[in-house]
Amino acid sequence: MTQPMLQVKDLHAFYGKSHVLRGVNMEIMPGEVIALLGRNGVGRSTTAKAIMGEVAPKGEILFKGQPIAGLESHKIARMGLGYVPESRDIFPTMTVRQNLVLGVKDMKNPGKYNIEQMLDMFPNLRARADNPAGVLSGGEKQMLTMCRTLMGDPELIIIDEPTEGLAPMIVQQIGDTIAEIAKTGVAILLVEQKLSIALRIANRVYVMGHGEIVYGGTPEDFATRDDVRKEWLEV
Amino acid sequence: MSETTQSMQNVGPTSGAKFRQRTLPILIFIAIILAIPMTDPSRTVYTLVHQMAINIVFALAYNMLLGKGGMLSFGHAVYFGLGGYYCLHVMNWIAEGAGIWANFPVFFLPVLGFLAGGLSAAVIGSFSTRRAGTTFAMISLGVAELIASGAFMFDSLFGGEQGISGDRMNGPQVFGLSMGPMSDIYWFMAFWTVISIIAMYAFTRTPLGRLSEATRDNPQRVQFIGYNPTRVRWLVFTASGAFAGLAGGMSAVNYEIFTPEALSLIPSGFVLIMAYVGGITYFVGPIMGAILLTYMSSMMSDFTEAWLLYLGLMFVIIVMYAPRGIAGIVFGVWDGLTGPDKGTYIGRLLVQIAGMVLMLIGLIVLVEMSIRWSNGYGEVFEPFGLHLGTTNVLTWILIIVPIGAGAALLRRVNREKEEAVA
Amino acid sequence: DDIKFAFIDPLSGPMGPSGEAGYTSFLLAAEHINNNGGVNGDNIVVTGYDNKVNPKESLVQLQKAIDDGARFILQGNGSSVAAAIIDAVNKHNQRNPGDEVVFFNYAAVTPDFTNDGCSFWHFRFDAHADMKMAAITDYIKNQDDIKKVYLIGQDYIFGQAVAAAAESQLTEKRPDIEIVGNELHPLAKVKDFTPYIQKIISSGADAVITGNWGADMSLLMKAAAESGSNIPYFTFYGGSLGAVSALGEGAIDRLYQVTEGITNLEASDEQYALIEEYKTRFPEYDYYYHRAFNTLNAFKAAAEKAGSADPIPVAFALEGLEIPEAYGTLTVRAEDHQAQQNLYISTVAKVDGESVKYGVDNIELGWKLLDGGKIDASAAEQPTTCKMERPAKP
Amino acid sequence: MTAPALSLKNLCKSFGPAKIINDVTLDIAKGERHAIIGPNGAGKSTLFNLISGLYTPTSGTVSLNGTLISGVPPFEINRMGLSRSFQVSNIFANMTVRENVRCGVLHSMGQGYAFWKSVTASKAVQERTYEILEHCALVDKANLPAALLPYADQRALEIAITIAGGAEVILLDEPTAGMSHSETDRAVDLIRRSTEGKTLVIVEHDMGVIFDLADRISVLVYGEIIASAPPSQIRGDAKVREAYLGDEALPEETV
Amino acid sequence: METIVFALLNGVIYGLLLFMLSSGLTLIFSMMGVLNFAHASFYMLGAYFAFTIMGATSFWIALFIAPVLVGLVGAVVERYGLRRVHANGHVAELLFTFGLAYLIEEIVKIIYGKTAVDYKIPDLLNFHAFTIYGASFPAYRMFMLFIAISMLIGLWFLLKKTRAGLIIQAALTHPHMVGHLGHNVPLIFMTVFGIGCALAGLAGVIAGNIFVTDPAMAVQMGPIVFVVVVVGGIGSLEGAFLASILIGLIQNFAVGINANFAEIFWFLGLSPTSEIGDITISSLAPVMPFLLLVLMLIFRPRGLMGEQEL
Ligand SMILES: Nc1ncnc2c1ncn2[C@@H]1O[C@H](COP(=O)(O)OP(=O)(O)OP(=O)(O)O)[C@@H](O)[C@H]1O
Ligand SMILES: Nc1ncnc2c1ncn2[C@@H]1O[C@H](COP(=O)(O)OP(=O)(O)OP(=O)(O)O)[C@@H](O)[C@H]1O
Ligand SMILES: CC(C)C[C@H](N)C(=O)O
Ligand SMILES: [Mg+2]
Ligand SMILES: [Mg+2]
Repeated sequence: MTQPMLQVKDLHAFYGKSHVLRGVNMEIMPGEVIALLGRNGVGRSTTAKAIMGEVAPKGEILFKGQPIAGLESHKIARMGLGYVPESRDIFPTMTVRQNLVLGVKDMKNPGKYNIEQMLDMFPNLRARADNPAGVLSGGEKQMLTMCRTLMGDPELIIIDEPTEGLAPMIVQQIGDTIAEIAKTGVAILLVEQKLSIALRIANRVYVMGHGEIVYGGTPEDFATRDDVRKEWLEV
Repeated sequence: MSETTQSMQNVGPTSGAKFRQRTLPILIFIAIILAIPMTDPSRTVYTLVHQMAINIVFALAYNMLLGKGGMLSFGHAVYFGLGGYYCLHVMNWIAEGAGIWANFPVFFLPVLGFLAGGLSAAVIGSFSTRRAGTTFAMISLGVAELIASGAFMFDSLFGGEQGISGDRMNGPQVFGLSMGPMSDIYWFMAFWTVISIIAMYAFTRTPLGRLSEATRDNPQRVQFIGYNPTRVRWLVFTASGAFAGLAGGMSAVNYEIFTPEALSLIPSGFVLIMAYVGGITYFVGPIMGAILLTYMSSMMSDFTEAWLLYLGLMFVIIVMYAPRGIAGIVFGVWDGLTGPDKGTYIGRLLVQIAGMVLMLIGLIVLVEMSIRWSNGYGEVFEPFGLHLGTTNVLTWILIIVPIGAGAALLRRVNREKEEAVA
Repeated sequence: DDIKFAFIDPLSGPMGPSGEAGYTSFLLAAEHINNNGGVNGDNIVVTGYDNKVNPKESLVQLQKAIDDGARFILQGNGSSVAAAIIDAVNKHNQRNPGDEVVFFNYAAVTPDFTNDGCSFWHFRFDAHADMKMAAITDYIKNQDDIKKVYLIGQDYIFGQAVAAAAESQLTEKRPDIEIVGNELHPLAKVKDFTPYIQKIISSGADAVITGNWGADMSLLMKAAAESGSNIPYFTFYGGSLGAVSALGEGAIDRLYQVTEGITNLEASDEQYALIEEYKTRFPEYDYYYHRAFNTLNAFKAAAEKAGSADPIPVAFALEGLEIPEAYGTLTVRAEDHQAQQNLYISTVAKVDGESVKYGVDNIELGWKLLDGGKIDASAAEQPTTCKMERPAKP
Repeated sequence: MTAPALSLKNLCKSFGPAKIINDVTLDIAKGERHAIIGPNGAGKSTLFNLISGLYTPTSGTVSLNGTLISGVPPFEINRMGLSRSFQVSNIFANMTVRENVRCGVLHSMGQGYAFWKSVTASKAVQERTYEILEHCALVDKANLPAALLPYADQRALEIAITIAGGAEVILLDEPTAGMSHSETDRAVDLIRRSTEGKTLVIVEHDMGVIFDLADRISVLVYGEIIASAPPSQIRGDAKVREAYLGDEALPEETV
Repeated sequence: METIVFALLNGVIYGLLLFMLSSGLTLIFSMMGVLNFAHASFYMLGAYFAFTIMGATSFWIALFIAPVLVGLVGAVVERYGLRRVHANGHVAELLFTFGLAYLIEEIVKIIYGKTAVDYKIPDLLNFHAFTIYGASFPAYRMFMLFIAISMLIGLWFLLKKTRAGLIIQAALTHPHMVGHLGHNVPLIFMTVFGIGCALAGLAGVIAGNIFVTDPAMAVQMGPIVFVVVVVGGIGSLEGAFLASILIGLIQNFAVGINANFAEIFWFLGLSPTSEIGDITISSLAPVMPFLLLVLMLIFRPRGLMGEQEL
């Protein structure tokens, strides 16, 4: 049996006094696309942040078998974990190109992507390649963040709400892109609200409620589980 | 209508809270002011209290700018100085009996300081407040250096190295005060301090005062509620300069001299430290800062040569660990003591205090020993009859052990706190 | 009871060494008096107050000193400060009858303080600028190869007074001399005098007259040494710490000063012992402030004459007082409270153990009296315009 | 005929060589609820910045109720009765919710830059503040510092500040972005109530909101308006579909 | 003519010294956004360290060791001080360094005394390089020129050739994000701050002996360094260079000119005995840099060569 890419065991996390994650368990195999669903505020973003070391985690997190809980973010990133945060966090004063350059961890061994490929993938970005990223529109920023993370050649990418605030057309395009990336063998943990994309591209679905994973299964199975949907996803 | 008012009041702070937060401190303050002369204070006490009064007004004026307006100035002494200089010139005109000035009572000079400070701030502010943030800070620094070094060129205005001096015992008397003896000056100081505190407090409650906070937080948005942020900054700057000038006028009457150094970076830096150490997010913060620092600067300098070092250390520690200043600490402790979890809080507080005291002891021994050693002439630090020289093992034990123990204690409390939260 | 003296002068910053040198001199002088039975049996205590050469700060310190019980103020570094102290002391004494203080000025030499600006509460134990300038110009008068003189000084009343005195006295005594430069620079702020020295060189001056003191003197000399020129400098304060060592051997016969005494004058063994004691106690400084000793000795004499160490009796007793000192006799002129004493013009020479016994700045160079460099007190005396107001005699 | 509330004529805006807004001409009648939709980067926010005075147009004009306002500083435009919200919350973070709203109220209540009277002295200001708070369901959070509000409430506060001054023309930039479904519904309701009888211009990507609220929709693509019509027409417009909605579109698809 | 040559020489040398000082600050400011108020204090530390090391060994050893030590002090300050206040924004950082400047000055006073120490030019360089118009020119000043120019070249390479600059700039606003991209932000910050301080330290080693090494040297230099950085333009090394030279020249030319206002503005009928007419150009020298600063901030806030406004 192959080793899981990422294993999360009994993960807890806190914001001040509030106990947000209450024992999250999940597993991602190499090359898998996992959708993490749930209502607003159940702790999906927090899960991502805890894995990436931005929120102090309590519990066990193994990446390729090695414990990463509590490590500094840059060490986690260097092990091959990419992260596209909800807030996008492009570097506004730098040009699109410079943003992309910063995605590369080590100039001596660049990853399998280069800037030109990225710009080919998104013509919008090419048109703005030498503009400061701060003036990009919301959708352009989202594309840029994903490309920037890819430049670091990660083995697993955690993408938090990539389609928020995007025009319907772009939403589809982003969905396709993610599927495309997944085909190159990169595992993806997709935190989403829009079921349609999530179900279209995911191999497996987790549903989160009150800081715990309340369901895990294939999209096909999930499609049959109206109970889960009613209880944990709909208002 | 009455219903709305009713609910409106529910929304605002309760009248009890209002009384505690606003009226009570002022009443206590006035009571203290009235009580001081009854203790038949010595010259030293008067000297100290007068300096405090000046600094309180100056620090509050400064905080109108930094705390409420978000403008960090490295040159606010300029307005203090210009106000003071103007008052001194008028003081001399009064002495000469020149024209209309002959009948101007010295007691009211701070009004003129207010006008001069405000006017100069209005002029300089007209370009410096066009920008906020770091640019403003840099302009303030440049302007201060420019004016302070330029002042040496105009001897008739600034008096050169020697400054301008005057004599306050001229002109008509008011309230039966000859303005000669210290005790007369006390009432002068008390009067202007109280007036200024009330006026500056009232200012925070005016529309402009509120807009100043809004502009500090978000100048862009202010534009979209119909105000010009530059105009707001300029008005606040002018008001702040005016009160600084008033403080300058108080100083002019107290010392009867002003030199160009009064305009320079050093007093500007000192007022910044006073306000910040006191706590810029509270109205009373700068008052606390002014009292504490004035006390330190005149009293601690008698005990130790290194008082500036202690001052610097205190400032840095406050910037690092208590950005809300002394007032923040005081109110924090108050909240803790009146909060729900009193027991643990007090316990932790005591450990914290013990830790800090220990570290302080080690530090003091280190600093004082070093000073004695570097001063030469065979001086040695001798607290409580101990003989602490550089070669004495006891010295080093007294330095290392308390610092280590204190640090360990503090670290433990911090860890406990974190765990309690988790 | 202790008799409290407050020493208010710079004890830090660029002028710190000047203040420290004065402070240590007063400490030693007080110690000597106390060891010899004190003043009417009481001890003198001198406490230092750092004023950073700032008049406003001086008044704060003065206030503090008075609060601490000091009734005698010692100050000298900076006429700007002295002026403020005289003014403040006058006001204090007027407002607090029965609580008077007296100011002993040991170095601030702007002539005005004992002329139009004179005060009953102020006594000066150093020769003032007109007196010292008279000594310098009398010497220059006879140096025929000096045709062009450059004046450089600090921009405040003292520096201005020096420049004015030089100008008027030179035109009177040597109308043929051209003043090729009259420069005033900020007090205690210049760090590199190179541009000023280059200006002096390009002016073609044959001599420079300066009243600079403290760091302004030693840095001026440092730049002068670097420039490689050998224009002579006629100074009030060539004895400032570090000035001689900055010039090194270049100072020989090139740096001149006017003082009320130098260590290499013929003197009693007691005086030699004092000079050596000072040096061992305070190795960083040299015995320079002879007038500090004169000041306290005069005080002691006056207090004993009056039979009291209270300010007013002491002040009256000082008027007209005459005491012997190591290099002559010192008289406190009653009219204006200006001490009259011998003045000496000296230049730098190698220490030879005989006529040049003591070096300065811990190097082998010391001050040597010029031939005919002694000016008797009577010759040094200048008229005064003082109209003194005196309180009622007790 | 009265002048339209807002009238854009041949409006253009370039940043350097990039032409972001290209010859936009649009009239919005008084009382109309007008939505602007378009792909990301089309220039919707830029258009708002041009109207509200944050940017000056490269060429072309903007008029408010018939008065020319291009080139007028934002605070003047605001005083003339136009108010806007921001795509990212733009509130006074260190002040309480009540203070936030009160600041928004002040100018319209004639308080100006006064420093001689207390803010609390004016009953009218107090009442108006309270009304707005109540209107936006923020009364029970009135004394919280704005920075501590939950996201949805911050957005509500953003709207509260925008409407506080009583402006007749209101511009909202993605007011419901990032909100959950139920929050969105509440926000829509709030917007509808607050803009009763006023002119509203709104930018949104949530088609549910748009079709719910708008009387008329303009579609902005690459700085040009390709269609401007009532919702029913837009829905069927092939060009719009191609450029913006895509084939999935409409109506709700979020969870 | 002499005046011009002298002013030119002195101006360039003084300007280069200013540049040495301000290059470190520019580096720190542009990369970390920290307006290091204590920068001149590190300059002072450089001079004092060199004084001590020179006393124990030689100037040449001090020339290398002292800047390294200052750099280490800087790194420690960053690690245990600045890093803590970083989260509270730029004003907090500015205040921290402001307090630090106080602290360093007081510590120096305790250790080295309140008055100047005798930090001397090394004997090897204590000779006259050449003589013009009767004034000799010390070799040490030539040496200073040489060090400053080599530093300029070194720095230029460092900045243009590294990606570190970008990473740091990005980390300013989004430290977490940069961490997620795999860059060790804290380490880079510490290094940059250390290098910036070391540069100031080097300037101190070089300049402490031709000027004065005393506890006031930081306060005196501090404001001028700010002027250079702001006038040059934030983050622009070239700008800092230009501004340094400009200020050096302006100040030295001013000192060299004897004319007073009455002579210059005679057409306005200014009398040389009036207060304004009496002001000489040379007395304007200390005011010039600040005048330049204020005018620059008002009329061209991005400075001579800066890309963005302050
Ligand atoms: N910095 C913070 N401080 C305090 N509480 C926080 C913080 N960030 C998030 N929370 C709270 O933690 C809970 C989980 O937040 P999280 O961001 O993980 O939710 P989410 O499932 O990603 O939802 P969303 O759809 O809003 O992104 C929420 O209740 C949120 O209010
Ligand atoms: N100040 C500026 N300088 C240069 N280009 C800019 C500037 N502001 C915006 N742009 C560019 O203008 C275009 C339109 O931006 P705008 O923010 O108006 O888009 P939008 O329609 O609001 O998109 P979204 O729906 O994603 O918010 C973008 O491509 C952006 O990069
Ligand atoms: C200490 C002295 C050199 C002071 C100087 N003579 C002055 O009058 O200012
Ligand atoms: Mg989330
Ligand atoms: Mg937008």
